[in-house]
Order: sequence, then C-alpha cells, then structure tokens
Amino acid sequence: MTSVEEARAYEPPPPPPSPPKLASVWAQPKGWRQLTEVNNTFIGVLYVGTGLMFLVLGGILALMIRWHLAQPGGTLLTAEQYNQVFTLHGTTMMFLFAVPIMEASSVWLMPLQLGARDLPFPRVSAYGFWCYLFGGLMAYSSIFFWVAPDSGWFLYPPLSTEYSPGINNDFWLLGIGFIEISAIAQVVEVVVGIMKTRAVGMSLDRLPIYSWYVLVTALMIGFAFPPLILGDILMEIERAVDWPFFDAARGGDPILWQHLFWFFGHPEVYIIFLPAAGLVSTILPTFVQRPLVGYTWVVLAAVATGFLSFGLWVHHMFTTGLPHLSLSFFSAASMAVAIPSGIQVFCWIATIWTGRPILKVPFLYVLGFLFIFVAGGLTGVMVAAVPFDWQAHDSYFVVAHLHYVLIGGMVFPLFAALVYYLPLASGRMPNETLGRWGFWLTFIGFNVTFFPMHILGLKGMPRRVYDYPAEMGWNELNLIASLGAAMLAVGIVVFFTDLCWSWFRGPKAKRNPWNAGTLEWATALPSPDTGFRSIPEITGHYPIWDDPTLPEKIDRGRFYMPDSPHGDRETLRTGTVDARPEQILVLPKPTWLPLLAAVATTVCFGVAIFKLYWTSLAAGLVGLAFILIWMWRSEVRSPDEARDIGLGVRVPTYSVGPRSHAWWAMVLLVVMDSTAYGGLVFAYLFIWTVSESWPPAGIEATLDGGLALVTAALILASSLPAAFLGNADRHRRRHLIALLLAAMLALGIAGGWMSLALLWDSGLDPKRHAYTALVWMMVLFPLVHLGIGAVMAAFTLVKAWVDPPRYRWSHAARNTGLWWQWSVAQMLFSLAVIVFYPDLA
Amino acid sequence: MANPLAADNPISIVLAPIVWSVYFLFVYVLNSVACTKGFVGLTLFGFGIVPATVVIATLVTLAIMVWLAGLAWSRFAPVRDTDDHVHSADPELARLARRRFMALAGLLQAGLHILATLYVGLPALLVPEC
Amino acid sequence: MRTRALGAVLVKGGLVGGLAGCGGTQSALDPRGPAAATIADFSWILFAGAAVIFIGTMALAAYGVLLPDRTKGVPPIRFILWGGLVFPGVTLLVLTVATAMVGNAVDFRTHPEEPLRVTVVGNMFWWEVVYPDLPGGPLVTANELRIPVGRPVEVTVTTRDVIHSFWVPALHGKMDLIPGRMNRITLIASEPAILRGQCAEFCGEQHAWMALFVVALDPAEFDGWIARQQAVPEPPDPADEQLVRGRTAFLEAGCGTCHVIRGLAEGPYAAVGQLGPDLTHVGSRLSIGAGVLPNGVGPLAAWIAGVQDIKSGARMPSYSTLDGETLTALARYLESLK
Amino acid sequence: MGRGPLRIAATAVLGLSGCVALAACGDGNAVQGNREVAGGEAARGKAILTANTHGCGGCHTIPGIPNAHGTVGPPLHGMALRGYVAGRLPNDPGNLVRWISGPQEIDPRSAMPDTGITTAEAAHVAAYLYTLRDIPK
Repeated sequence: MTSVEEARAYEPPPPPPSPPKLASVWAQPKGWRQLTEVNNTFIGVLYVGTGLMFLVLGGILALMIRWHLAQPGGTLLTAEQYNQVFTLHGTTMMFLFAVPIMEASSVWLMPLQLGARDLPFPRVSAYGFWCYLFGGLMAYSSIFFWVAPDSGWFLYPPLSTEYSPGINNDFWLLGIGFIEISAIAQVVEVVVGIMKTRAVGMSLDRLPIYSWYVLVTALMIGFAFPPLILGDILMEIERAVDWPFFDAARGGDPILWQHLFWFFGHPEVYIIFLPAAGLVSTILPTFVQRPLVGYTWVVLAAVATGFLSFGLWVHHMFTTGLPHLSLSFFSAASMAVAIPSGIQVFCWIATIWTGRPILKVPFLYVLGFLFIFVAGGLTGVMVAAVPFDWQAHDSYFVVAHLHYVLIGGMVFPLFAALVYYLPLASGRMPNETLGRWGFWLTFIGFNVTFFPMHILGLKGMPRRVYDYPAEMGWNELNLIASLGAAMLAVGIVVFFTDLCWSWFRGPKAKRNPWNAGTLEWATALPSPDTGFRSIPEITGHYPIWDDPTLPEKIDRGRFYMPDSPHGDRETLRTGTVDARPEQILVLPKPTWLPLLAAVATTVCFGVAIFKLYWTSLAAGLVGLAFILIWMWRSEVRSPDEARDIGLGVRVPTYSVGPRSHAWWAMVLLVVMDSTAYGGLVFAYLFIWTVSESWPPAGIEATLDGGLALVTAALILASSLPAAFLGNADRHRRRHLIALLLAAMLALGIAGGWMSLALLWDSGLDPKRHAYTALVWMMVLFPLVHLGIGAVMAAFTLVKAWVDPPRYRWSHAARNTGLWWQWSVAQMLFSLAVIVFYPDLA
Repeated sequence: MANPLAADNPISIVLAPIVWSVYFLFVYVLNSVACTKGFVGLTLFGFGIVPATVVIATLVTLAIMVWLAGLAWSRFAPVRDTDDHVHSADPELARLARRRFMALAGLLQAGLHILATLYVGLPALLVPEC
Repeated sequence: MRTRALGAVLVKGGLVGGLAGCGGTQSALDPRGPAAATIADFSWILFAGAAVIFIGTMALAAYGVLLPDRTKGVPPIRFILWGGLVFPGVTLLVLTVATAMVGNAVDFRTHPEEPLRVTVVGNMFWWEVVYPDLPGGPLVTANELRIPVGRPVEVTVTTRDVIHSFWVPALHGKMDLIPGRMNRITLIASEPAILRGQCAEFCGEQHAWMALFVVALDPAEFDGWIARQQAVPEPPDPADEQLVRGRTAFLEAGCGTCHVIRGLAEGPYAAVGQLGPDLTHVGSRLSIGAGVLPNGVGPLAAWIAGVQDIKSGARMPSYSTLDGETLTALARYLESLK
Repeated sequence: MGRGPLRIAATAVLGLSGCVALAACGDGNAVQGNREVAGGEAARGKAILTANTHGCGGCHTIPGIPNAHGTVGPPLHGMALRGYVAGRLPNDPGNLVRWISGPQEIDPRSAMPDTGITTAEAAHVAAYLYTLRDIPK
C-alpha cells in the first residue's frame, strides 16, 4: 500500500466532463417530472431527509414527555394524551426513524461504495421510499387529532385489543404494518445489490466493511419483520372480525403476541445498531489514516451478532413467569451477544492505536459513540442477568439503558456520517465550529438526560407513568433529566443548523476532503447522478490509498463501461464471491409507476383504518394494476445480446436462473415469507402447549381426513407442472409452458376450492376459539399465496399472448414456478399439521 | 448450492451460527414443552429428562463446533501469513487471501459459538427447569 | 454482605438518597427482605464490575487518542483476541454461573416453612388482595398486602382485565399478571415495614396510579390484624346521625352495585358488588384509589365526588350529584370502617 | 402549560412585572385586610399540602402544589385577594383557619368535610394560601 501521507499529497485533477450520452441517460428529469426519478442519488437524499424529519417529529414528542415529567403533577398533558405521546414517540423513533434512515443511508451510499451506478431494482427503492413517506405521515398525523396509538409501541393485548375499541391502535397496525412491507422491499434491493453489483475485483474479502454490516442487517430484517407482520395481521383480524388469537377467555394467549413481537423486537435493536457500527468502521479509519485493524474479526462480529441476536427475544419477557431454565437460555444468549460487541470495540480501539487521530467533528461523534455505547452495553449485560432484570425491567433503568444503546449506538454514528458525507452529497464542507458546539451540547445533554434515569429506575420509578408521587425522592432526578433534554435539544438544533447552512453555503470541498481510502470518495463532488464515470477494478479494502491516482483513472474512463453507447442506464453485475464481470444490468429509466403504486397502497391501508374495506380493496387493486404495468415493462432484453464493456470484455445483457438478480430477489422473498409462515406454525404449536387437551375441550367439530387427502393430492399435483417450468423455459418451449401454467392453475384452483370446502364442512367457527381461528389461518395463509401465484401465472400467460416477439420465457415463468412450489409446500404442511397433529398430540 | 463445506464456499462462515441456532431452538422448545405438558419429572440415566437431554445436546453441539473449528484451522494454518495478498492484483494471490479470510472467519465463528453454547448449556446443571 | 454495607453508605451519603416519605420505600437499593437484599448485593457487584470495565476501556481509547502514533507495544490482533474475546468470554462465563446461582438463591419455592398463600388480582387500576386459606375463612381486601415478618408468602398473581405487573422493589423483582395464567412469586420480609409497590407493566390510562402497599407486621400483630379484618364491622352508633346517614347514603346511592361491605348484604341495596374494591374495612387502609390519595375523611369525600378528576379513566364515576351533607356523611361513614 | 422550569420562569417574570405594576399604581390592586396568620409558616403549609395527608388537592386546584388539581371544590388561586371564605365569612386569617380546620361547624350542609386537620396545621396551610396572589386570566 502506498503510504497514507503520499496519498494525501496527491490531489486528482478536476474531472473532465462525462460523455454527453452517459450524462444524458442519467440526467434527472426537470420540474414535476423529477418525482419520477428512481436513481438512488435522488431517492437516497430524499429518503435520508425524511428519516431526519421523523427524528425531529419524534424528538418533539420526547421533549413533551420530559417537560411533562419535570415535576410531579405535570399538567402539560392529560393521562390519555401522555399515553399517546409516549407510544408515538417510541413508534416514530423505532419504525419511522431508526430503521428507515439506516436503509436510506444504505440506498444512498451503497452503490457509491460498491462501485455501481445504481442498485439493481431502482423502482423498488423508489416505491419503498414513497410508501415510507406516506405511511409514516399517515401514522404520525394521528397525534394531531389525539387519536394516536396509546397502548405502548409494543401493543400488548388485551390492552391493545379488547380494551382499546377506538381506531388509535389501527393507526399502528395498518400504518406501521405498511411501512414494514416497504422495509422488506429494501431488503431485497440491498441484499441483491451487495451480492451482485460490485466493482470488478471487489471479492467477498474485499467488500467494504459497511457493506458487510448492511448485508447482515438486511438479512436480519428479512427474518425479523415477517413474524411481526404476521402478528400485526393476526391482531388486526382479532380487532376487526373477532378471531380470538390473543384472547385468553377463548383459548388464545396474550403471551403469543409477546413472542411474535419480541422475536422481531430484539433483533430490531441490532438492526438499528449494526449499520451504525458499519458507519463507525468506515469513518474511524479515515480519521486515524490507517486501515481498520481486524477486518475479518469485525466481519465475524457482525455476522455472529446477526445470529445470536435472535436468541435474545425472551429477555423482554423475563417477568412473564416462563420456566426458569428457559429464562437461563435467553440470559446466556444475551451474554454471548456481548462478545462480538466487545470484539468490535477492541478493533476500533486498536485502529485508533495504530494511527494519528484527527479530532474533526465526525471523529468526535465516533468517540462520543464509543463512550455512550460501551456504557449502554455494560448495562445491557446487567439486564441480561435474570435476577437483576426482575428489578430493572420496565423501570427507568431500562429507559436509560435503551437510550444509551440506541442514541449512543445509532444516533451518534449517524451524526458522524451526516457530517462526514456532507461533502459527498452537497460538494460543500461542514462548519467545524458549529459542529463542535453541536457535538458537546448533544453529548453532555444526552448524559445529563439519561444517566439519572439509571438511578431513578433502581429507586423504583416504573416506565410509562404520566405522573409520580411527590414524596418518592424522584423529583430532583426528573428535573435534571428534563433540563438535560433541553440541552440535548439545543445541541441537535445546532447540529442541524450546521448541516443545513453548510449544505447550501459551506465552502466548496476539494475532492476526497477527508483523505479517505474507500471507493465512494473517488467520485467527483458532489457525487454525480452517473455515479462513476467508469466502473473501476480494485485490489483491496482501501482502493484510493492503494492507488491515489484511481480517481483520475476513473475520470478518464480507463475502466469498464465508460459510456452508454446504447442509451440505457446500465450497471455491471459481477460474481458473488470473486467479483468478475458477468453481465450488464440494464436499469429502468424514470417512471411515475412507483409513486402511483405507493399512493394506491397508502389509500388501501389508510382507508382500512376507518373500516372502509371496499374502498380499500379497490385501491389495492389499482395498486396491483400499477405494479403489473411495471412488471410488464420489464424484461425487454434478448438473451442472445452481448455488449462490450471495455478493456476487451464482452458480457451478455440478460441471465436467468440462479445467476440472475431477479431469481435471487424471488428466493429472498420466499425465505422471508417462510419466517412469517414459521411464525404462524409457531402460533399453532404455542396454543397447543397452553391448552389442556387437543383439540381443546368443547370443540367437537373435526376436519375430514379424506377430504384433506383429496385437497393435498390436487395441490401437490399442481406443483408438478410448476416444477417443469424451468426446464421448459430452458428449451424455449413456449406452448409447453403455456400448457403447464394452465394445468397448474386448474389443479391449484380445484385444490384451493377443496381446502375451503374442508374448512366449511368442518363446522369449525373461527370466532369460537384460538384453535379454530388458527386452523382457518393455517389454510388461508397458503391459499392467499396460491392466489398471488395465480395472478403471476395469469400475467405470464397474458404477456405471452399479447407480446410474444419481445417476450422471452424467463423471470416471470421461473419465478412463478418458484413461488407456486413454495405455496404448495405451505399448504401441504398446513394440512398435515391441522388434520393429523391433533391425533398425534 | 455446492458443497457447503468447500473451502471457497462463503456458507462456511455461517455454519457454526446455524448449528448454534438449531441447538438453541431445540433446548428452548424442549424445556417449554416439558414444563407445559408435564413430562418434566421423567428421568434419564438418573437425571431429570431436561437437564440430561440439554447436556447431551450441548456435548453434541460442542463436538460439531470443535470439528468445524478444526476444519477451519486446517485451512487457515497453511495460509496464515497471506493477509497482505488482500491487496494483490495477482488473481492467484488474491485467491489465497480470500481463502484465508473465509478460513479465519469460520474459525472465529466456531470459537465464539463454542462459548455461546457453553453459556446456554451450563445453567441446565444449576437452574430448576420450571 | 460487604457490598450492601457499601451500598448503604452510598444511599445514606446521598448519592441515591432521598428515601420516600410517608408512602413507604419503593427502592430496589433499600431492601427489606432477603430476595431484594441478595439482588441488591448482586447489583452492587455488577455496578462495580461495569465501572471498572468502563473506565478501563475508556482509558485504552483515551491512550490511543491522546498519545498518538507511537508504537504502543501490543500487536493489535493479540490485543483484540485478549481484550475483545478472551476477557469478555471468561467474565461472562463467570457471570452466567453467578446469575444462575443468584436466581436460585432468591427462589423461595422450596423454602422449608409452609408459606402464607395470597392471591393478588389485577384490575384497571387497582389490586384485589385475597387470603384464600385462613383458618377463619377467606379474606378479601384491596390495594394493601399485609404479611407476617419472616414467613414466606406465596403470592399468586392473575388479572381480571389487561396485563399488569406486581412489583414491590424492597422485597423482590417483578411478576406479571397475565390473563388466563396464574403466576407465583414467593416473598419474605425481614423486618416490620411499610413498603410501596406499583404496577410495572403499562396497563392503560391510569397505569401511573396503580400502587400497592405491603405492610410487614410482627406475626402476632399480623394475626391481630387478620382477626380484625375478618370481623364484620359494627353498625354505626344510632346516636351519631351523620354516620347513620352516611351508611344509608352508601346503600341508596347504589355503591353496593360495585362494592362489598360485609354485613350489608341484605335488602334492596345490598353491598355485594364485585366490580370495585371490597370496602368492608376501607377505613383501616393506608391509601385510597390505589395510592392516589392518603386515607381520611377529606380524601374520601374528594374521591367520591371527583374520581374522574383525580384519576381519569378509573372505572368509577364521579358522584358529584350528592348534596354536601350526604357527601360528608358518606365520607365519614367509610372512614369509620376501621 | 406545565409546571416545568419554563413555567417557573414565566411565573417569576409575571410576578416581577406585577410588582412593578403595583408600585406604579399605588395600592389600587393591593390586598385588603390582614393576611398575617399567627403561628402559620407558609413553607410548612406547602409541605402539608404536597404530602396531601388530608386530601386537599383531591378537591381543590392549588397553585404550586403538584397533583392538586381537583375540581370538586373551588380552585384556590389568588386566595390572598379573595373577599369571602365559604361564601359567607370575611376572608381573614382567623376565619380561614377556622374554615379549614372545621368546615362542618360553620356550615353542616357544606360538601367539605372535617378532614381531621389540626388547628396548627390549618394555620400553616392558611399561611401558604395567603401567598397565592395570581388569578389566571
């Protein structure tokens, strides 16, 4: 590696203008049509900005809480209003700020760091963003009418079901449930992007460290959110049509919700923390001017955290009276997860040791993060110890702990990144003086606010109380915390002032102003819509430190794809492990479809809050239509076409099967869906464990085994043609595929009909008992999947009939086959469980 | 997917955590069902059925982890000193560095999850089941 | 026990001082029973350990920041191996075992002495307390749990509506009250004391005002209290017109639809309701409204006339339609039920 | 408005401007009569009200006392300025203490019960109430 000092001495010349064709295909549309832009540079900035807006909105709620609690007998809010405010504060910060802004950061930054021009599914990013913006505003707006959710951000039944008849919690279930779907969309985008669209030579062991973190996080979202979405669906069904999943009086169990919620809720903490740790691992080396020490160790730590954090969920349920040994298992996993955190902290400290720290504002935030996060991690180990948790649980100690971990572990790195990447996004430098004031006010204000809460909790103050007696010895600490909150707020205002002022008025930044080594700093400033002028070949973790002339070489088009000779937006698809060039991905141009589909989706969920189900259904169909049009316009490439990407390499523009990004997207979707289905099976088994007998006493109706067998046979038969779809596709047998799809649909519809008949004839009333409700869900869930598969199959057939010359059997047929087989597997498993399991148990 | 144990298959990085996840789920479900369905009182080799099974499961898991660690070590040892090649333009040297990365990651995963398995298994000897 | 001594010094030294006044302590750092004491000791060890680790880690970071670019002697990988993997690995292994042992030490289910059994039923937003198997028959009271010092008390907790959590920090940790489930926690008080507890799981509008007092009494005093509580209250002295009027008002205002007063079970307005707290000996309790007001004639009158104002969302309406004389009489009558 | 630090600051500012106004207009707005309670200490009165031993805050909204925002009885803002106590007794220290300690003697039809407060305590409470001069507009 060239010494860092040499690299610093070298300043690349200003970039020559891009070739006109390349510049024009990536140019943003003007005026209102700018809303049609799907490029990550545009969407990413809006996305991050929206996240920051929700930080401010959530912060205002936090200030209301602290003002109200500054003294006992606060009169700013009524009890009812306080409960809405704290619920919406938690909901906003978790679902509308922390998770989305981390996804936003990765949508904006990932392509630059990977050396791609854009992520593989720009329209999905755009759709996800618009859904988030509209859904978030919808959920948040409830507070303006004092109908915000008021059962806590965790929404425990029966308080959130039987005892909350108003529409408050529907805002949560439908608003947040909807945003979770957009989170899932970004998972597909980011995972496939990291696996498939990297600079040449960026093999797995040279992946930028932030990408590892984002990859792990995205997969965690993929496993953690679906069970919560399932839980949302079950709860909304219980609220809307009275199927008693969580109603103890009818055999349900409120604890079931807690399992589903915390199976999401604990990994959630790491979903928020890991990308932030990735930002720290990216920023810190720049400010010590040395590579990160222990790259492999940090990767290990991120991956291990991803797994271990799924073994923690019950530590939110230590006081629910679960068996002692079960608590111990989760206590042990909660301790184990501290080790990867320790490894990361020591890697960061070791990196600081090897270099010469430059105490600029981003690095101050990194140091502030280390201080607060280590403290929060240590209290985290304390609450992992079961007996201590019995005291600390649901007290202000936990409020202190979680804010140390989340603000320290996520907001500080985020602020570091906002300052650090300001030049890359705006081309201007932040103001050092304002930045320092902002940092110290934020850092001291934070500790003054939250440190006293540790003591408050141990002195017996529970969480989520709108008031407290004056004689408990809590007054002074509460007042201190409130004054600290004011200071923290001032710090954040100063921070944002710096950010906004510098964005428009800061001094122009020179290229690579922090002298960083990672690839994103090789672009011109601000980073152009085009991304890289040519897609580089790299040989290490810090390409610019390896070769300080790299930016210049990129500017001069010395690498791959220096122009856009066919007038398409393109990026390079490379091999997952070795990152050799494999294919040109032709990307979509600006389109209204994602925005229109998001509007329709918003209406679909929004009117459902007010129980206007027919309007909701209509809006849903309109949204589906937009998405089908969007799909219709995809797939225009010929499998036979190959293009020259420069340096004497020719690659195809199309691929199918496991090499293609579309196949991976479908596989990811199926994997994520399987955790939702897994959650449903868990729910069924869980209700079995809490029932005295099985089927539960008093339920005489039974499912007809013969009818079930016929259903299973039909459904299974329908998967046969689906299995041959890929093979027929390989041989381009168009008519055979049409025949297979038709057979699949016919058998599937017959089987689906029979499964409904099975339920109908059984006489099992879903409102009667949690068991009967779950039997219905076990069948309805795969049935809805088969229905989606039928839409996909019909789409494939119609497209073939209407548009045969341009249409090649490919993604649509294969993905339909994949989806169908997965749905069939679900249905068979469901039938086996509901029909035969009662006998076995 | 090709052979998950192959040296250049990235799956090798996550084998240990996958084994741990299966183990964890097994002991948790076992204890929950034993407590709710009332067979916690049964004995196996003179021990309660739950602690005995947990101990066996822990030992089996540890054996798999140790084996994975050994496999990773056998791959890591020959290329221990090739870390610098991560910055090499030569594809062959770069491949060595990649092997080193995967072997080391696999080794550390196995080591870390040996600890995690011990943490989970130990309390079974100390804590009452229900 | 040395750690507790240290803790006591810190508490008295004012670091965490300012103990609660008349309401009784609610601090986990001021234990009045063996379980809370063991947990407090454990907590002090955890704090001390965490403080040492925190200061050590910050010192390492500060060394790196303040003394830059030296060859600091330790090869980074070995530094990470020992600092990030081996040290926490061993520390946490010890902590896992310690956690298990402390957990066992505060688990009094296998205590040799026969426990006193009590059932606590959560309601939005008050506590029903039942002594189901006393020699003189079951006893029902509310928002107050009186227990004998030294004897284990097995508290069975459940709920009539939403999830609540039973938490008396000076005695033990929390245990949730969950619909359809019976959870148990065994408590021991080590000295006579008045302790405050509070619902710890968010349960709706008045979660903040769902307090419970635990009064630990010497066994003899406890037996005396039980005997007094089991007795049916004497009817008021006919000479005291105000008390007689208060009792009549209680019945005629329909209070008996929701409340029980033993001895008033006859007649068209019988006080046999099961929706609110049992008021048989309401005058003997430390607080009314589950900790929102102290007991007394004034607070009782305020409560009856202004429940929704004092504790909005409570399941009792404000009886502000009673005329002044009736209200005062009613308050005095209830206060007389000692 | 809350009772937060800003409220305190606002009160202080209002109070100051009130003093200035008083100085300017002579005694146009001044308190009539004696407001000195023999044996009453406002600070102790405030402590008694805060502890809420007699439930005062359950019925009355009392400025400066946390958790005293009852609406059963009248709010006690500006007690130092009010003309009558209980609608019948001139507002002077003796009458106020008498009313607080034994309302039923003065008016058996009143909804305000004898709370068991002692005369000495009542004097402290009265002293505190006579520190209240603000009436919200």
